[in-house]
Amino acid sequence: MSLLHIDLPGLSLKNPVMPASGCFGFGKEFSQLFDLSVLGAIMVKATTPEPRFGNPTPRVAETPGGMLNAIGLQNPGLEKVMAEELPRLENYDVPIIANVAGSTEEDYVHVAQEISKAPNVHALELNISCPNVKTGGIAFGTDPEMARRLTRKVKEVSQVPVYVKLSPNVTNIVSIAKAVQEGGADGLTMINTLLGMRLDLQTAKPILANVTGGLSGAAVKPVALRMIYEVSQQVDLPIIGMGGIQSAQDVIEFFYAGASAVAVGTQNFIDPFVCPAIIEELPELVAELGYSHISECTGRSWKRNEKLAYHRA
Amino acid sequence: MSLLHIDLPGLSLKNPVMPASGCFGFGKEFSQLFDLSVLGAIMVKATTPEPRFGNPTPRVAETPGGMLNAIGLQNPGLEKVMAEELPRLENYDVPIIANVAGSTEEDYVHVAQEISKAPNVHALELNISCPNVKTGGIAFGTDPEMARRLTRKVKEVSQVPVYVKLSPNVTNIVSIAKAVQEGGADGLTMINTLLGMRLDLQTAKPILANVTGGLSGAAVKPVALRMIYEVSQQVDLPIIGMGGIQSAQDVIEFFYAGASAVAVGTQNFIDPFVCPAIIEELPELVAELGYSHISECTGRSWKRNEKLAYHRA
Amino acid sequence: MRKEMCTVVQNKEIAHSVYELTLSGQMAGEMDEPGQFVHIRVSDNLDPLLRRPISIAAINKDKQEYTIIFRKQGRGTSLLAEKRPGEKVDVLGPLGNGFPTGEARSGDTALLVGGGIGVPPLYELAKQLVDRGIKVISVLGFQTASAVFYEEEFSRMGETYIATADGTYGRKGFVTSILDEADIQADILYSCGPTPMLRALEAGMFAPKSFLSLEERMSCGIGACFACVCPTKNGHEGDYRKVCSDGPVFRAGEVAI
Amino acid sequence: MRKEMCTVVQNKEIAHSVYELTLSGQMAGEMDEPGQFVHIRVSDNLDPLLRRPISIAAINKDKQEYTIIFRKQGRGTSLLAEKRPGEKVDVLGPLGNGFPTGEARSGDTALLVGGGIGVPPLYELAKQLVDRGIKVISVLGFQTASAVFYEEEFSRMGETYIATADGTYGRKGFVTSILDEADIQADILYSCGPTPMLRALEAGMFAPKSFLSLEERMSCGIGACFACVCPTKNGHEGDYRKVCSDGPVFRAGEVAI
Ligand SMILES: Cc1cc2nc3c(=O)[nH]c(=O)nc-3n(C[C@H](O)[C@H](O)[C@H](O)COP(=O)(O)OP(=O)(O)OC[C@H]3O[C@@H](n4cnc5c(N)ncnc54)[C@H](O)[C@@H]3O)c2cc1C
Ligand SMILES: Cc1cc2nc3c(=O)[nH]c(=O)nc-3n(C[C@H](O)[C@H](O)[C@H](O)COP(=O)(O)OP(=O)(O)OC[C@H]3O[C@@H](n4cnc5c(N)ncnc54)[C@H](O)[C@@H]3O)c2cc1C
Ligand SMILES: Cc1cc2nc3c(=O)[nH]c(=O)nc-3n(C[C@H](O)[C@H](O)[C@H](O)COP(=O)(O)O)c2cc1C
Ligand SMILES: Cc1cc2nc3c(=O)[nH]c(=O)nc-3n(C[C@H](O)[C@H](O)[C@H](O)COP(=O)(O)O)c2cc1C
Ligand code: FES
Ligand code: FES
Repeated sequence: MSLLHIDLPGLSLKNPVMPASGCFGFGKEFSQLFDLSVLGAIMVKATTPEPRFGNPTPRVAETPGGMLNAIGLQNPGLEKVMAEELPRLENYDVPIIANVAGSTEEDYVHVAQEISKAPNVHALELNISCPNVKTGGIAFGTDPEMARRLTRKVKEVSQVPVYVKLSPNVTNIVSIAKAVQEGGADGLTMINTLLGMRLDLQTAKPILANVTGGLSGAAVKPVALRMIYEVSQQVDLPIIGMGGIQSAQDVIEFFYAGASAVAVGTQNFIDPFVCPAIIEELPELVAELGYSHISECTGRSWKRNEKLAYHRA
Repeated sequence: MSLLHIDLPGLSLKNPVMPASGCFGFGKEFSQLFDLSVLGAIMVKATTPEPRFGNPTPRVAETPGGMLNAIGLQNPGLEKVMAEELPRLENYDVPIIANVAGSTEEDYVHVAQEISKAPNVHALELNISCPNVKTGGIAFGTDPEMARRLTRKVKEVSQVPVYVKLSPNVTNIVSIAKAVQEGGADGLTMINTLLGMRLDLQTAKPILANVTGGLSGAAVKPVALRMIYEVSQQVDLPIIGMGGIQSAQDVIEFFYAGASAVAVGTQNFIDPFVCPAIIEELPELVAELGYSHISECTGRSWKRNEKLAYHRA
Repeated sequence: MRKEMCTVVQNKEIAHSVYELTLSGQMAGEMDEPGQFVHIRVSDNLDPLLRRPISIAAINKDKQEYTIIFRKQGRGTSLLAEKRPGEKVDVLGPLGNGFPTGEARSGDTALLVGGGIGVPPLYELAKQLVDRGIKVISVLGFQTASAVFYEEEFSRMGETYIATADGTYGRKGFVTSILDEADIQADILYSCGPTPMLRALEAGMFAPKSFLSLEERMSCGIGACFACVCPTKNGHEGDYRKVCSDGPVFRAGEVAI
Repeated sequence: MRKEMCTVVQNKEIAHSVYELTLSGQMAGEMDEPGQFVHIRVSDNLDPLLRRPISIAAINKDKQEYTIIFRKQGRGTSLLAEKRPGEKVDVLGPLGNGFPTGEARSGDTALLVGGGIGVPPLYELAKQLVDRGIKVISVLGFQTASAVFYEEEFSRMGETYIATADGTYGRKGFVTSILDEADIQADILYSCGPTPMLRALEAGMFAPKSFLSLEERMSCGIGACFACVCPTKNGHEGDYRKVCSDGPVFRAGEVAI
């Protein structure tokens, strides 16, 4: 078997690299550039019960080494996602991770229940960390009690494993991670964006119409790594890591910190071929570093060496 | 009077630009490069009651658009700072803001009481946000109750106004800011560093001996701006803003967000002349943007326009 | 659409802070409609991070070359201004839907209205229209005399009027000042420029059919990120178009501007 | 110490991935001691952010030039390797305290031990020692034959021994293999190279006086940030030296390595 193959709850991944939610739409545009079947999985755009227009524009702003977005969960709504977007993705040999969002607990539960029935949806990603919507989103991701409760409710109805996407905008990410573990989560995805802002020199006003937005891209990488490092040692759930990944080297760094798979977000906008490029480079890099399988890298920064010695070729 | 002159509690600043604590030592090295009297003020390195060696090396690591540090508050201790470092700075016409740190409440109170007696110390900066020490530091900065209490105790003994330095590693920075306001703070400085991490590709281990470190530099700018924007609208204290400032344009952006003065940290390492350079460029930029005094920029992103119209030339 | 390392053929300042950059690459062969754009990675490092969208100003399929014209503004366009012949530039393109030339018939009069850095895509449009036997009238607005470019090029295609905001060249005022006075009769209007200008033209007073090219901040440029949407005016709540992939050119009245 | 835009005079690969870069600038006039370093900003953007410390390998005060030799490794040194003659480079320097040549007297024998990329500063040291009538013996270690550089240059100054870790050139093994065998008698030892090598030399078995050049991750490079400290061995708890401003050269035994 390939040295990149990874098994996670609900997901048999030919490689551990996937585009992050919101940075790949529903794959349609990127399918014109490369065969989506090369991807480990696809995390599709957040889906809410009803269609959403999202926030007014400008919705993006550049920052040093990163970008802010305040899309506001724009999506065509559950019905259309089920009827059009997901079926189109059935043309590819790639598991879909459906990003579930909403304003209320009921919204999440409803979307989770329905979307988990789609044949190519192999897992859900509960987005309790979107910083760009007035209700729901990040509110669920900053309060352990709400996070636990929501996870439990969604688990009750979902046909597929549930990953919960954590927000970095918290004092203690481990407590949120533990709460969702107690709620029955099958895995974690982290991190969503950091809340940030830019101002226009001429107008003195925020560049984003929504005032604040979510910071992503290379700039956030050290924060993502630190949080994955902390959480992976305290919680017994696999982590799909993300936040600033640009290269195969970055992927290994996330594995060392504690990730079992990774997602690439912002970099898709800069290099639309970044995912296939990383997937192509990884086997050689893994071998060069002396590992016989990429899973040996997971948590290597904190796992005891005896255990690691066993994994080494 | 100069269009850069700013009055803040305890501080009459000829301009609102100063080096940030820990990024300028006690000024000795930089005094070989330029006349320190051009600076608005100097925030000197954290001082603790006893000398501290700090953390093992490596203590710094580079990140995309930023850096991590885990110095661990190394400093020569209160006695030597009072006897040698501060007197040397009396040779310059520049107010000193003394950064006060410690492991316990008593430490902070002791340092504050003594150091505030130094003739050139015009204000204190209570460092309740250092992420790189095992005890004290950030613990005080993430709990509103502890922050309020510590601020009050320090206020009771300090001879000069007290600014409290906030940590960005919190879910709700406004609640901490309000707490220190209740504790009697005269001003805020923000932000300290974001907790982050880097791993070494070859060894799989953290690059920093301390494992995690504080992220600073351009990468954090949008987070700093967002927090200053939030806090300045909710709290009635002047803010000295910092986090990723590299240019005169950045300074204006911080003012728009809500800052009344700024500090430059990491950029001093990249361009040791950055502070004098910004101070030289600011007057022209302020005028070009149509302001007759830099203070008109403070909070301009959120202040009502009628009020602003009054300030405009 | 492809991602290609295009080679700089020429880069020169043609007006104050306005650069004309010619690139060669196979994507020139795929550039069908005037008004499409390319999405350029101006540096191979983090600074700046995002690509920059720039309209295609001229296409030379025989030579596999195309030209863009841009104003040096922030970091991205400043770096672009420094590119020298022989250098490679990472370009994603051609992107979006341009001006529908097929909407004009041979013998028709087309009115082209451009403002500032909105002028460039109208140049390739003018060429293609003239090739197809359509009469072209161009009305171009600039800030000031030193910012004027391509007057001669447009003049070769047909009647051309210039306005400058400060009156240092041509008619003082905006393109609308010229339009209001000149009493131009056109069958179709194509426009690109600042939003206030487009709004003034949107009402359709100058031609029965109007097509407007919009600008919006982008990240992906290909329709995947929802950064660049604008709501439609069809009355369906929540309906939208993406400027990058549905536009940047829209029929007047299709989207709210 | 000054910050100066120095001009690239020459940049060439002198061994596999090892570059010899000559810069011109007034700071050459301030370079007093061999073993000092310069702190280089390799790009004018964010990527990479920090300066890179590189030792001064040769100084030519007459021409106001100096040379550095570095191994292309990560992003910073890769960008440095691409600098072409005429380009400007932002340099802060000279920094730190180098090898005390005054500790050797005319007629003495100095043993210079360098490992890999620690070899460069020893070259200027050798020149200055020879100028002052001191006999120089150089023992240089490299990974492999293709990594060897400056053998001829050192040979011109005196006896020179080369070791390679894989035995593809010179003596197989480390510099210590040569030292153990060759029975060299020296009055003073100067060394720069990897920490294990310095540790092996620290004990002082090869000369009564030893000076070692250290490396540590830096940010400011001038003594202000406390990034690069190392504890002293004088028994005073908490006592330290800064590699950038107290070092990078220390008397053996002064600091813990
Ligand atoms: C479809 C389209 C076609 C365009 N065609 C041209 C053209 O032919 N010639 C030309 O000079 N300009 C054109 N622009 C505008 C051009 O994209 C911006 O001037 C450029 O992105 C500014 O980048 P900067 O780094 O110089 O400025 P900065 O202000 O430093 O850019 C910061 C960020 O804001 C974005 N941004 C800034 N201004 C604009 C803008 N007006 N529109 C969209 N994003 C912006 C940048 O892309 C970047 O992400 C076009 C824009 C769009 C959307
Ligand atoms: C006083 C001193 C003198 C030096 N002299 C030379 C010399 O003459 N020739 C030479 O080839 N190298 C020398 N080095 C090492 C050189 O600084 C590093 O090789 C270089 O910084 C690596 O940068 P990079 O971007 O290529 O690598 P990266 O690994 O991408 O660098 C990442 C970060 O780590 C730091 N770093 C990585 N390796 C080292 C290291 N060994 N020492 C200190 N910081 C490091 C970088 O400065 C940067 O901040 C010296 C180091 C010091 C401290
Ligand atoms: C434009 C944009 C839209 C996003 N939309 C979503 C979303 O709908 N749901 C979600 O969970 N995360 C969303 N994210 C967050 C990303 O999935 C990812 O967690 C984050 O961007 C960090 O990764 P990166 O630095 O690689 O981009 C979005 C990010 C961006 C930049
Ligand atoms: C090397 C280093 C040391 C620092 N030491 C201190 C310190 O002693 N006390 C303190 O309050 N902040 C300290 N800081 C934080 C800075 O003062 C500043 O808040 C932070 O770096 C953000 O600003 P910047 O992005 O401009 O660097 C330190 C930062 C760095 C990079
Ligand atoms: S820029 Fe991404 S959808 Fe238009
Ligand atoms: S690198 Fe800053 S003190 Fe040495």
